[in-house]
Amino acid sequence: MNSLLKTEGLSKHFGGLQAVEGVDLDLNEGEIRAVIGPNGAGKTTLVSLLSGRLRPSSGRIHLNQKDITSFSASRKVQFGIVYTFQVTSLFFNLSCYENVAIAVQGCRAREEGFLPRRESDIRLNVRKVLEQVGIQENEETIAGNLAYGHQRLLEVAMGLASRPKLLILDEPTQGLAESEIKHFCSLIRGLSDSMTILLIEHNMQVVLELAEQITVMDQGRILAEGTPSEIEANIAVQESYLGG
Amino acid sequence: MNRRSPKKTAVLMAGVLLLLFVLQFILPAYHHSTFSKIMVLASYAMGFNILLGYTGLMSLGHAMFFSTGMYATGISVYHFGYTGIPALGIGVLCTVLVSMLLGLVALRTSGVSFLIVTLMFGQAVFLSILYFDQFTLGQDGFTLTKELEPLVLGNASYSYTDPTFKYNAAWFLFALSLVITNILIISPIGRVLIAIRENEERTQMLGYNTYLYKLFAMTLSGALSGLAGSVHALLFSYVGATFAEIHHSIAPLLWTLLGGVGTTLGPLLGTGIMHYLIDFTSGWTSAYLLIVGAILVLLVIGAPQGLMGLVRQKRLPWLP
Amino acid sequence: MEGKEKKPEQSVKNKSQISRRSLFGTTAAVAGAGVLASNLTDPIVRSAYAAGSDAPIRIGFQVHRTGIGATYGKWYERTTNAAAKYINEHGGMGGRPVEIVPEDDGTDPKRGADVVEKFATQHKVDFVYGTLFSHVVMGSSPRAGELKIPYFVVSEGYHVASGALNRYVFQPCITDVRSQISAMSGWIFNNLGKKMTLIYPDYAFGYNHRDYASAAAEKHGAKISAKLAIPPTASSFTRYFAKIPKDTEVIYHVMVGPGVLTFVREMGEHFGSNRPEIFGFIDSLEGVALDSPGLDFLNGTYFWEAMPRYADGYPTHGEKVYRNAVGVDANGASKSDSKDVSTYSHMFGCWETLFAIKEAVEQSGYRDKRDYANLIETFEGFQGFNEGIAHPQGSKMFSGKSHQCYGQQFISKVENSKFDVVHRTSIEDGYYEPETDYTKLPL
Amino acid sequence: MLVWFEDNVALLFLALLDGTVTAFVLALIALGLSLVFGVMRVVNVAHGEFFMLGAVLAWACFHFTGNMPLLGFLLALIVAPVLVGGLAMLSDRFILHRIQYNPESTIVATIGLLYIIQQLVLSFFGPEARPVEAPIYFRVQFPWFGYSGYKLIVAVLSGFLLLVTWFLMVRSKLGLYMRATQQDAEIAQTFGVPTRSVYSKVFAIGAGLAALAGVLVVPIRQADYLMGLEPLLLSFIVVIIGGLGSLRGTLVAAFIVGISDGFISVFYEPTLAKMLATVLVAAVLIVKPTGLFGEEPG
Repeated sequence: MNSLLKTEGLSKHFGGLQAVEGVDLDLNEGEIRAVIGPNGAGKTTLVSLLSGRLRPSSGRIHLNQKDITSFSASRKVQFGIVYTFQVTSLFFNLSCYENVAIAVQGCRAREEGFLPRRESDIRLNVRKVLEQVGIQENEETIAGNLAYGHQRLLEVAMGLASRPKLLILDEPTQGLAESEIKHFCSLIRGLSDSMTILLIEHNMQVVLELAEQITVMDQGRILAEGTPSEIEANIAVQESYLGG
Repeated sequence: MNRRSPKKTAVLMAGVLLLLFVLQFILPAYHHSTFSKIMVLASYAMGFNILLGYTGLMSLGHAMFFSTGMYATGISVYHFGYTGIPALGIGVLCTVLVSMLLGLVALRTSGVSFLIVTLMFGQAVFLSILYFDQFTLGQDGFTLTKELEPLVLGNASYSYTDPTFKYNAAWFLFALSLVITNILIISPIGRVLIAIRENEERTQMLGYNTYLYKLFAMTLSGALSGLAGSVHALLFSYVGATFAEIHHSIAPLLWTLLGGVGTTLGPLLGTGIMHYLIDFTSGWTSAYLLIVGAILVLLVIGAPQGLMGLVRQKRLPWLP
Repeated sequence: MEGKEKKPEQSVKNKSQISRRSLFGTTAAVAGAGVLASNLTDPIVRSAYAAGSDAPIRIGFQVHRTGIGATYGKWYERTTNAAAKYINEHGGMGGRPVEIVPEDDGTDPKRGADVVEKFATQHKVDFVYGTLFSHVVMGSSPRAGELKIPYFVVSEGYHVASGALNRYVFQPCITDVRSQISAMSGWIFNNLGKKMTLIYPDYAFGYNHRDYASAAAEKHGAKISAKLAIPPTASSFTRYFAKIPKDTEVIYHVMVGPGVLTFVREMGEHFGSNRPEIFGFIDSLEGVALDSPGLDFLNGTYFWEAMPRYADGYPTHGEKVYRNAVGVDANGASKSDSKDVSTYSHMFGCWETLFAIKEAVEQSGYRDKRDYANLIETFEGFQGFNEGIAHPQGSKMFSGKSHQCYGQQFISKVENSKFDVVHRTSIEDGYYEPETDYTKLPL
Repeated sequence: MLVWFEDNVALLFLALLDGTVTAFVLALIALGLSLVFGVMRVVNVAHGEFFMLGAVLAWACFHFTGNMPLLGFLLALIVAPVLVGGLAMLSDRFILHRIQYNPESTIVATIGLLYIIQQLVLSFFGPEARPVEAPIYFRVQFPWFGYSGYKLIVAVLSGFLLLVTWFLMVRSKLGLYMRATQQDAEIAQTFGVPTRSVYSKVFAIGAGLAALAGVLVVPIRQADYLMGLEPLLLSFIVVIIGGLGSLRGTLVAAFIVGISDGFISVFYEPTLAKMLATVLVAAVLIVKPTGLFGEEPG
């Protein structure tokens, strides 16, 4: 398997606070990777660095062997790293259709080099993505009026519509009902053929069900890395996280 | 924007334009001339609305674009003897330059800083007009009555200040602005601008370089406002510093808010209502500052969406 | 009362007629006859000749009720109403009453143009009149020209005489800045000093002062040591005074706007007792009481007045009637409020302009809009106006070519916080050849 | 160089003197604006009108006391900030609070307030510029020129008021609340800070500071209803250069702007000085979009 994303000694500090410290991460194409760890472990900071919302204090990020450390967030999206927000961030005053259409349009512009001129091209893709996540009935609903679970799905739909190489999901199941989680897991599993997925998740059931590899973080550092079964067996991890 | 209806929109816009066109044969002299002015000023407000209504950027310095267009055109005619059309071109060119330059600096800031920065640069343009008085003739300004050659089209020649010509030129400018605005908002660029207005960070995280889009919006907005200023200079023959004052920057804000931010017809409605409101009330009170102030306060408290916004909310959800 | 009025007027007329003859020779004697004679006719008697319609003549009054010109606007309005009342009580204009239709222009050229429009097409007035601030005149006059409605301004700027405006704009009763300066410069250079520093507001009105004072200095062999333009936004002036060269013998200052008191006070603080001679334009102190705090410094300095504020400055019969009619006391303040000081050196222009309109209406036999051409040509034929109740500031000479008048000026010295007139110029002191000819423009 | 210095020593001294006085007054006016923004995230466009109201009230006090300058001045020092602060509290209560301090709405609302205040003053006070006598007046004669002693007093009093405000911020309970609210209004609220009333008080204090500046300045110039715009624009320049919300930045920037204004005005031209100040703003923004002492967002 080819390596998609590689970080070397990635660090970020805010003033005196070391949020992320010397992280070396290696993601392969097509894998589903979960990052776990207690609150304040630096997970969100790490993915913020990857997605360009924050600039690293030191260290490098490579995507397909290309150094993208200093790219802005929007450029990183153009190179295929797409982030979906931990705190749902949608265009709340616009319809679901518009929300996804904006993402589709951006994606098509990247792929074809110019903004699409025909709405019909966009409509086709929007409907496909909405169906994929299962909220096609809500096409005309204003995003702000959606149920919370559906908002999370819309968030994922916008991520998908960008056709990422690497999709970063920041606590996607937080606040979802049991049945919704199930639906979500099957959705994600279906995606792993076409993209790499980096998942930050607290719900261990989801992690164990989806992840092929798990990275455990604590106090800004990587504590352990391995398959779900390896991690489960790891006592250090149990102490700091699982055993609580 | 949510439930678009291109057909209804096209019919409505055509209807409004037709109505305005026909009105010139009906209106009595005073209102005929007032409507010409309102259409020019509404075009200015529409330029402003592209930035505020469709990109979510509130500028308090738009008079600088209006006056740049006005002065560039006016000076070309007054000092360099250009005729109307080339002078108009020079006006637009200058505004494009100015709005782009301002955008490059001001768009580095966001939120309220952007507001204050545009306000200050607007003031700087006003001061420059006073300072370079050998070209601008300072506070007094100048008139184009004698310098401006009539417009020759084929065999016919039109005086810019002839009422019929004035009305139709103003109508044409208004129609142009309306068409540009409507095309913009159904275009992919307009979709991105609206996305920026709604949630800029999210738009960035979908891979858009929002700075460039905002720069585009700023330039287009400035160009339209400047075009209105150029046309104003030609049709109304006067170029003066009053058009660069801060009050003239607040005016399109007021008109747009009243008519409906982010609606294509709002600026026209707001401009018209304000113009007539001040005109009527000036008969019995000179306290129109109070009227302006009270309307601003009441609008933000009671109806921030403005009149057309209310119509959209209550009756016509497809209204652009 | 009518009987008594005639005598003083007669004597003034003679004096002014002599001075006019000496300057203009036969032309004045011949062409001026009509104006002078008619001007002296008893208004009551004359009103009989214009029978016919007794619908009022409506005059749109563009007034600065708000904005920076509001102080002037207040007094312009009082003067205008007083003049209209007086005219109506004495037979109206050609037998028809005058109706003043005021509209606020906010001292803003934008609104000014709208107001002219409104007058012409909505109120359907006969004439538009009364504007003071030069940028409002500038902004409004194109509209007046396009609408072809006579527009009489009371603004003292040089813009009318410069030829920048159009055939419909007249400034018949207030001398323009250029003429004022030409009239007084000789006295200033001969009596106060030959090395002058100019301080003037940084806009067109100020540039007129700068340019014509410089020209006058050259003519009189005097020298301008420095020219200091002050922006209209300035609120502190100390920094400008530092630039006044040490060899300055006389400071020439003209300021308008709300900063003038500060200006004068800071000038006092800057120089202390060791000051050059100072000559200022009353514009700085229009509407301001001379005993305002901080103005003691002005004692011993000189001012131009177009019309003496204090009643003993120019005690003619016409001036008394005028002062009384407008409601101004002997100190130049409102009769009902002694703190409410008038803009005495400008507002007479409103009074006189209304009488000049009356003159033109009656001589041209004006009835309605269709007579505009006739009225304008009649007005352009005027040679001047004689001193009297209609023209209390003094006789005027009028140029039909430039649509501008020339009048006498006063120089007053501040003594005990009061103006004392020390010199009065003649009309010819301020005369210059008109540099434009509006009569050649189409009507 | 030395020759030039000797030739221009008078101008240099004047530039420094005038610049310093300007800087102190500017700091006092801008401080209110900055305080309000820092705590409430509200840009108060009517700030200049509060300054103007202070000046107008000073005139009223001067007249009420029968033209006794010192008594009127002392009365105005109490009356103006209290009345203007009260007005500010009312506008906070009935306008700003209702629109939930949304940044753009508050700007529009305060523009409305600006017009309303201007019109009321025009209607009840009139269009004239009205002079007020200085409470203490003397002339300081320097070797080259004379200068108003009262202006020096204004600088000292402004400095004193700046110190008082500083002390209030650091030592008082309200100051603590204000700083907490500035850091994070929601967290402050959960710790029991009554943010609602803190907002009202801050808005009143900001307005009161502007009004005090108006009282101090009015004997130097006069009171008129259009006098608010210029200090507003200068304050904006100051807070943008200094960094929105940073009090330290505001003070530093007031001195940069005030003194450079003094020098450029004296040696070149005041209009140029104002234009250059705007260019300076552009330069600062290009280098550091948040201003000299502004916090990085996020």
